[in-house]
Amino acid sequence: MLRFVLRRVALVLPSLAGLLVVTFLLIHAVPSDPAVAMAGDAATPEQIERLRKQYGLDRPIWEQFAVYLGKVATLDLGESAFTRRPVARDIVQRLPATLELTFCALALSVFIGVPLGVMAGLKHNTWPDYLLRVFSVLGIAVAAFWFAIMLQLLFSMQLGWLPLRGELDVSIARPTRVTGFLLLDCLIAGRLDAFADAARHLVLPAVTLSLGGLATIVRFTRAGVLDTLQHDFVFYERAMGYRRLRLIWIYVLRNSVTATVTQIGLLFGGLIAGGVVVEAIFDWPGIGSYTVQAILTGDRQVMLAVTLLVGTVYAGVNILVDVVHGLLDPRLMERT
Amino acid sequence: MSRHGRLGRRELGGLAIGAFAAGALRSAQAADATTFVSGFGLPINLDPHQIFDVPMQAVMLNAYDNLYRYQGDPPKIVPWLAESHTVSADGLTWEFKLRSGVKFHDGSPLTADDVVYSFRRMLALALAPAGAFLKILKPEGVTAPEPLVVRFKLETSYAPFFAAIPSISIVNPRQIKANEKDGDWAKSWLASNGAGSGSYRIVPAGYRPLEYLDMEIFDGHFLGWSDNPKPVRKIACRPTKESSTRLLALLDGSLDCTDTNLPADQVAQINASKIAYVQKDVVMRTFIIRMNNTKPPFDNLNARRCFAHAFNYMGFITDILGGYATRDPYPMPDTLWGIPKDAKGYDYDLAKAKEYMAKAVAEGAPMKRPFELHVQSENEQSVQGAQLFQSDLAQIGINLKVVGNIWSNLTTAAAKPETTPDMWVHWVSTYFVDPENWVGQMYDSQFHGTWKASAYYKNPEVDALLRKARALTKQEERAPLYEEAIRKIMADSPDIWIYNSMQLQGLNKRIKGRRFCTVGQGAEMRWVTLAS
Amino acid sequence: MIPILRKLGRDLPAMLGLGIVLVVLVIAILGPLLAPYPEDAAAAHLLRRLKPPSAAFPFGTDNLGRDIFSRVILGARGALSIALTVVSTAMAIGVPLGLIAGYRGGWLSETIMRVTDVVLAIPQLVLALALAQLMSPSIESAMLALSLTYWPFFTRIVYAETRRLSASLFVDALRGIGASTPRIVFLHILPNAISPVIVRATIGLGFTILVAAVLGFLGMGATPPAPDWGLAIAESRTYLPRAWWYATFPGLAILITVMGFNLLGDGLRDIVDPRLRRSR
Amino acid sequence: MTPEPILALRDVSVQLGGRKGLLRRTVPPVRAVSGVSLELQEGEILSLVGESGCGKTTLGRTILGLQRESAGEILLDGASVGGLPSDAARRARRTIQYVHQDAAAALDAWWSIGRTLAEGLLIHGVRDAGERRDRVVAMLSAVGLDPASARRYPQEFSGGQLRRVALARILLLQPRVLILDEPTSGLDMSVQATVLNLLLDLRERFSLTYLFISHDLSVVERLSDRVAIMYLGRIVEAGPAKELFADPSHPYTRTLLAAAPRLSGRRASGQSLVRGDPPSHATALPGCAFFDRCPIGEPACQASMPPLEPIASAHDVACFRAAPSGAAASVHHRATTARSAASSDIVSPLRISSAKPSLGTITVRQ
Amino acid sequence: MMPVLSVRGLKVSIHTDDGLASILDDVGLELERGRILGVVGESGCGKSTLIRAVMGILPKGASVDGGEIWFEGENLLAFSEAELNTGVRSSRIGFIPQDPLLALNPVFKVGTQLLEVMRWHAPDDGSRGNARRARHVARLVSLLRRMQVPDPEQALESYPHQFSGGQRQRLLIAAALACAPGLVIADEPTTALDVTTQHQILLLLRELVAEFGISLLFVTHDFGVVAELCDDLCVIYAGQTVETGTVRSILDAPAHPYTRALLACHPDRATSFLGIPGTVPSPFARPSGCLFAPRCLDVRPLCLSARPPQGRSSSGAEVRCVQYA
Repeated sequence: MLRFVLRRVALVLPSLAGLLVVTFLLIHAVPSDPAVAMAGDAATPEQIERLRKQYGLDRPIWEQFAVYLGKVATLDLGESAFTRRPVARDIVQRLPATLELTFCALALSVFIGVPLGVMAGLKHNTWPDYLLRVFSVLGIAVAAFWFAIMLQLLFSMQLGWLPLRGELDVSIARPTRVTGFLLLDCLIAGRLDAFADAARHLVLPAVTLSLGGLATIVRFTRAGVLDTLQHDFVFYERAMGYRRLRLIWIYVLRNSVTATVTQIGLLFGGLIAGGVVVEAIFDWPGIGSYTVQAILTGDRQVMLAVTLLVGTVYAGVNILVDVVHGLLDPRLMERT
Repeated sequence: MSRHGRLGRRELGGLAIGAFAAGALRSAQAADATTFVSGFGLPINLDPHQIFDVPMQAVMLNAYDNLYRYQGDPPKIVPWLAESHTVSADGLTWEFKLRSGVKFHDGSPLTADDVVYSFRRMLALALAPAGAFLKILKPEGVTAPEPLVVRFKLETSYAPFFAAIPSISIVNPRQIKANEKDGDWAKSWLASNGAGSGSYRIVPAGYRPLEYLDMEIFDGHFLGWSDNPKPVRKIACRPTKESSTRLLALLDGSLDCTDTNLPADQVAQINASKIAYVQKDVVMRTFIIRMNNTKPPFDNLNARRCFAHAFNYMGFITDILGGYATRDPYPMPDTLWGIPKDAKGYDYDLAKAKEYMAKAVAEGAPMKRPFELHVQSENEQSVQGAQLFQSDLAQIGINLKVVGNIWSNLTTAAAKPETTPDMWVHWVSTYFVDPENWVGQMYDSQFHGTWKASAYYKNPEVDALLRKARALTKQEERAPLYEEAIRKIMADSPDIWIYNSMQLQGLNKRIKGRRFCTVGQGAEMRWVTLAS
Repeated sequence: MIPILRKLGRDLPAMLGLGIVLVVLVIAILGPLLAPYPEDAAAAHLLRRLKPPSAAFPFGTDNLGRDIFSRVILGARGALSIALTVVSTAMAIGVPLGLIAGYRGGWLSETIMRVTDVVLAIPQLVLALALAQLMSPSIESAMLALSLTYWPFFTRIVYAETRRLSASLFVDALRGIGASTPRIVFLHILPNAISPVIVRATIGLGFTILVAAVLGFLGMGATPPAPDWGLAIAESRTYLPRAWWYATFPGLAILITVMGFNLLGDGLRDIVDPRLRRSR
Repeated sequence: MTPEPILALRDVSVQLGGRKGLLRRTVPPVRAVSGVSLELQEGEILSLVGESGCGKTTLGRTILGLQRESAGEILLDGASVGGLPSDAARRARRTIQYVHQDAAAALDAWWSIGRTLAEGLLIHGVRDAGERRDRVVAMLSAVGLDPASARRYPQEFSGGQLRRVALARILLLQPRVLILDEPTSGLDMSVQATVLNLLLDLRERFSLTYLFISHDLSVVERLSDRVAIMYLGRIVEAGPAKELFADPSHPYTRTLLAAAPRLSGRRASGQSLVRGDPPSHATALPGCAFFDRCPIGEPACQASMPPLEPIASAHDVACFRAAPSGAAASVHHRATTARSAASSDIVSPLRISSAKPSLGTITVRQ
Repeated sequence: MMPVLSVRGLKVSIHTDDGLASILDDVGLELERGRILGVVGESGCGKSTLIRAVMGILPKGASVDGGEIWFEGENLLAFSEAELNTGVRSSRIGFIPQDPLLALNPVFKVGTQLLEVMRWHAPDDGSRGNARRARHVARLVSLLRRMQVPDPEQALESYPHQFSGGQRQRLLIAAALACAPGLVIADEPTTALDVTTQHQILLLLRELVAEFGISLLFVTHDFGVVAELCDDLCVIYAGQTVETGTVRSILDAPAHPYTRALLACHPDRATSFLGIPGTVPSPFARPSGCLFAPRCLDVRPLCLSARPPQGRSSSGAEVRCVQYA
């Protein structure tokens, strides 16, 4: 097991290095001059030139890359040219919010999607299957921003059940930061009022974000169940008189979710990057708006750091997916 | 969803279950009478010596103080930390007499040394706010001859110096020095902290860049609070990122004010609500379509005039902006001094445009080539204006392509005439209230290379007039020079000047005592009271 | 081919999807003929801004007084051409790489698959936005960005299929009778591997339309006055919720089209999925 | 003096798999085939018999050239064709062809049968499309299929028909040696019979030499001229079919014969001659690989690998305990008994090994 | 004595995309207590449908159109799915599947799977909870030991893929016997095995029938296996029983032309490899007369017009052929 994980980590490192090179080149090919943006609206050409020197922007790109690599090696992601804060600190501050949202959205997709997928698989090519498929595809097809606004109108404006935006009401004091995950911090601080409020703030964005994943999970679980049902062992287990519910939800399901788990891994990467729209609409203080801001201002350090971060999370989640695969199916672990 | 734009919750009031659920679940959204939830955008960081833009004003005016400050509408420059000032006859030596008894947030007194330190820090960082000072002021030119007197020795006479004085915030050197690293003037630290003396103090734990910022009242502010017995005690800045969310939050009561870029189309909706209304204020912020005068056919006067006549000014202002802007045919706000009121601007007249086009073509101008008009794609208004222009130009046979772009790319591109687009759209806001902010920096060829001068207009006569006006200190002497320069500029039609903005801001009706000034756009909170 | 169509015929959602796709295709091809106001692709009519749906304007008008119905119809062509361009470009890059990596093995395969991993790890949005900046935001840069981020999916599929197929008996038999590598790869493995590719491509068409809309929403996709669905929704945000029709109809157009491609892809997948082939 | 064999293998070994790595479990390569020598005379049917995993298919693929041998020599018509990478090996050995066990899986489901058959001709240089068509039609008739079936696709054929298609495809290439890998496995008895019949018929008509890989002893017995028994990558006994079935010398051969179900056979009862599971390379021990299942094994068998040596003319056995034909009457007797009737009288391996007869034979062999 | 299992005139058809297929047309067999009945037929003759019908697990779209299945005096066709699942499967009818590799759930431990069966179907002895489970484990261990599975305790903790084919089949036999059923149905349990392993399994089954007092329904396509193992024999062709009797009598003197033709194809008997001409009739269009008539070497005009009656051969086997009417 340990060997398995170590091997995967070792395989990931060159990929991340490659990712860094690609992103570095890409970002540096962008014509936007960070010095111009950094100097601000009222700056003079002399001021801009000075900044360019100060930040080594006038130096050859490989020199800039070498300097950057040296820093990354010591986990120093540099300082944002704009916020003047260490990028690592900004990310540490914001990532938990995004992760919290992503986890909740994924959990929603999984807890709803897997049972629906199983049901669709069992009812293959009947009306319930058709309806489930159409509805799950609706989830993918509906534009998230449109759906988000509809949710806001219904649940915040008309019914007034859920807050419109943000992660905590202004009237509620933030709990002391321990983990950075607001819900956890509320619990650690024993602040149930804040926890309830934070949870309510989480509902609409999480529901919106879960939509796209839901369809994918339904789709792959359904295919997995259909596949598993073809296997001889299902007939055998029926012939041996397994209880139907246990047969489906334990014995069939565990064989069926391998592809779903892979998809969850892929979704996770996509959700982190794709949460931008949802974060914008719900004013969620996560990594998404930070990224967009960085791109709009040409904040290279932040763009690099975010790419590296998303790449790392993506790779990490994929390792996790492999581990889960191994736990689900003992045969896989032995092949390593 | 209500089709009438009125999101009256009462429409659903009949639904007992809904009402019950709403009652049961709705949190204490009923806004607290001493907390103001602000929708002003946040600056990219909190250091007033690094950032100088509109969102920074909302932080600066509340958390810091300046020697002088713009107040009122139209704006007047009034004493603030300084009681008064004197200027030498040659316009080179300025002395400011400070108030006594001013305290920083940490309780230490504010003295002339602190002012000197603040100016020197600003000059050393040499970032945006320093733009107006770098050429005329050396660090050693700022001194404190007496504990409450600050003296500036300028290198050259520069009239806008005084107009720019309110843009510099006075910071607390003791706090700064305590957080300095490697002689960085604590610019990392101040980027997410406050070190001022303003009416409100920044709560560092309540700050996440670009997301939220909490400020709490500073009871020891030098002006005292006798003029506002029931002030806002906490300013919670919660900027919105989406225009629809902004609108909903305002109508929902969870936002007390929006930022000042409310689209005209949302005005009716807000005004129809019970809880909020739209405040209209005339500001000095001109909307311009730039032309790159170095690129043919824009090097041709008739071509430029053709374009100037092809924009449907009133259609844009009346129909698209709902009338919430005033036609401004001049290259700067028509409310500012120095405007030649007799000069006639360009009007929408496709026939004339065609005439000029024919002339330009006769002179060999390549009018048939496709043109690019760059807009900031995230800005709805500029996109709409561009599309309107596109539609009209198509009628006279000009092929215009609207290209979405972003600010940082555009300003980078504008640094060289070759990379500057054919045309692009932007506003010029009030950085300081002086013609220098507009025509001075836009049409004096010495500024070529900055985005403000991106028309690359060059007229030696105009250059001479503008330079002369810059060096004089008296407004009466300067005004005729600017009027003369503007007449010449307008005759050359280097750009298409469209309107001076009317600022639209959605406000909760509980807000009382708001004082508006074009500088800061009404973000200064110290007189605001929240009615219950 | 015939049995595939017959099986598809019994799958109602897939038929619904096929129907939608065909209708959208027809609309895309005949667009200007079907739209009541074809000139509204670019015109501006300030006097009829933001009119609600009526007989004259079934979907209402937008912020420049243009007929939304016409623009929705005219937008189909753009949406489809983006989707087709992106997916075919991604296929053109991804499929050959997958074939090479899957059939050859060794360092070349390793390199290709590692590069694929790297590209998969680049946040799509970051790449799209960076390219949008690099080339100025336009439909072309959006398409390039999407193509560049989408090809690894094809590489992975083709790689897995090729690995599976090159270990299969029929390829072994071909080697046995002395077939050359290009013959095996292009005449035998490629057709056999193409089914999942087509499925992925079909779903990808829908996906691309959606992502292009998101890019439009972020101002990085189509540029005005293109009658682009995503752009229309982005423009409409300012007018929500009052001008509900402004976002709703382009939104429905996206929804239905994406749904059509997805349903069709799902149906095709059911039929060609080798894991499901055993059924019946 | 026997004529020059059409195909000869000399001490051929094949290694499969194996990998190393810092973070990967190191897996040593598996010797799927070790030191196999075989000769195939023109026109004969040589059967290769063994249980799953014994290396018979690997050996077939190695002869064909799809798998590279790690040691040894392969001679085709007396000329060495070994040591080549697979493409070159296939060119050198194009007169050897291989018919897969699973005929359906060996055909590209996307290609019609006619195209698939013609493809082989195209690869082998028949440029004229008309000629290809004619030869395909002729060959389809030759294997007993309707020439119209050229337009049909593999999934439209039954298992028996697919075997015919597979044969037609290979025969079009005018091979001289056919390696038939379990050509009747998975077929019903009635179909199996017709396929075997066809194979014999085609051998006559096309002057073919067969290497017949199978585990079905009843088929092998009826079809083969010579038989080689494989166990864990080695040939443990080889000889003329009649002699080998009548007089099996290796204990494994006897085990196989005893285990095969027979129509005539009364059911076995009580203890079996057959012990243990078929072996895998992972559990291989030094010495005789069959030792752990051998009814007559003795400690010396564990010390070294018994070599394959003749016990009669053209009959080789790799066993220390197998006496030359006639010299070990008791063993011979038991074997025949085992074959023909219940094996109750040889079921006690303990008794046999405790008797420890003929240590002398071992010395002789050394 | 009443037979343990008695199938009479069983008809099963299935709705497919291509129409209605008649899988079982008229199948009848009787399995006496303590005996082994071999059911022999070529692929597609309906062997597995017969098993599925007895177990009550027909594939989607299939239905029993006629006939009876009597098991220990009860008509199984009258049982609901729930009754079959709780009261018959495993507890009264054990099942040994064809391919031991595919029949075990690959991702669960063997012990988990076997205990799952016992949890619901093992005879109730009053113990509950952990005690019951421990008793089940103990029974499994002793069963596995009997099946000659080395280290039974460890085996329960292992996954299916960690066993060889023969060992897996032993596990499945143990599972079939775990809940002490009276009838065990084996579906070609040795087809996927090597010949030496097959031999061992056949011996084992033979012993178990006597030892556990079970009756065994053994489905196969291999006459050799039948000859080695079974007492009685039932030959099926195209969904019909064509000949039933004792193994000895049928092998010594096959009566039905199909049985004769089939045996003539067996290498042990074949004089030449001729096979049986023609193919099995399609289940969508069965001929009106004798189903074997189109392939029969001894066909008479009567055979083509009407279904042949049941007759009895000289050796005592029941034969569906006009020759014996």
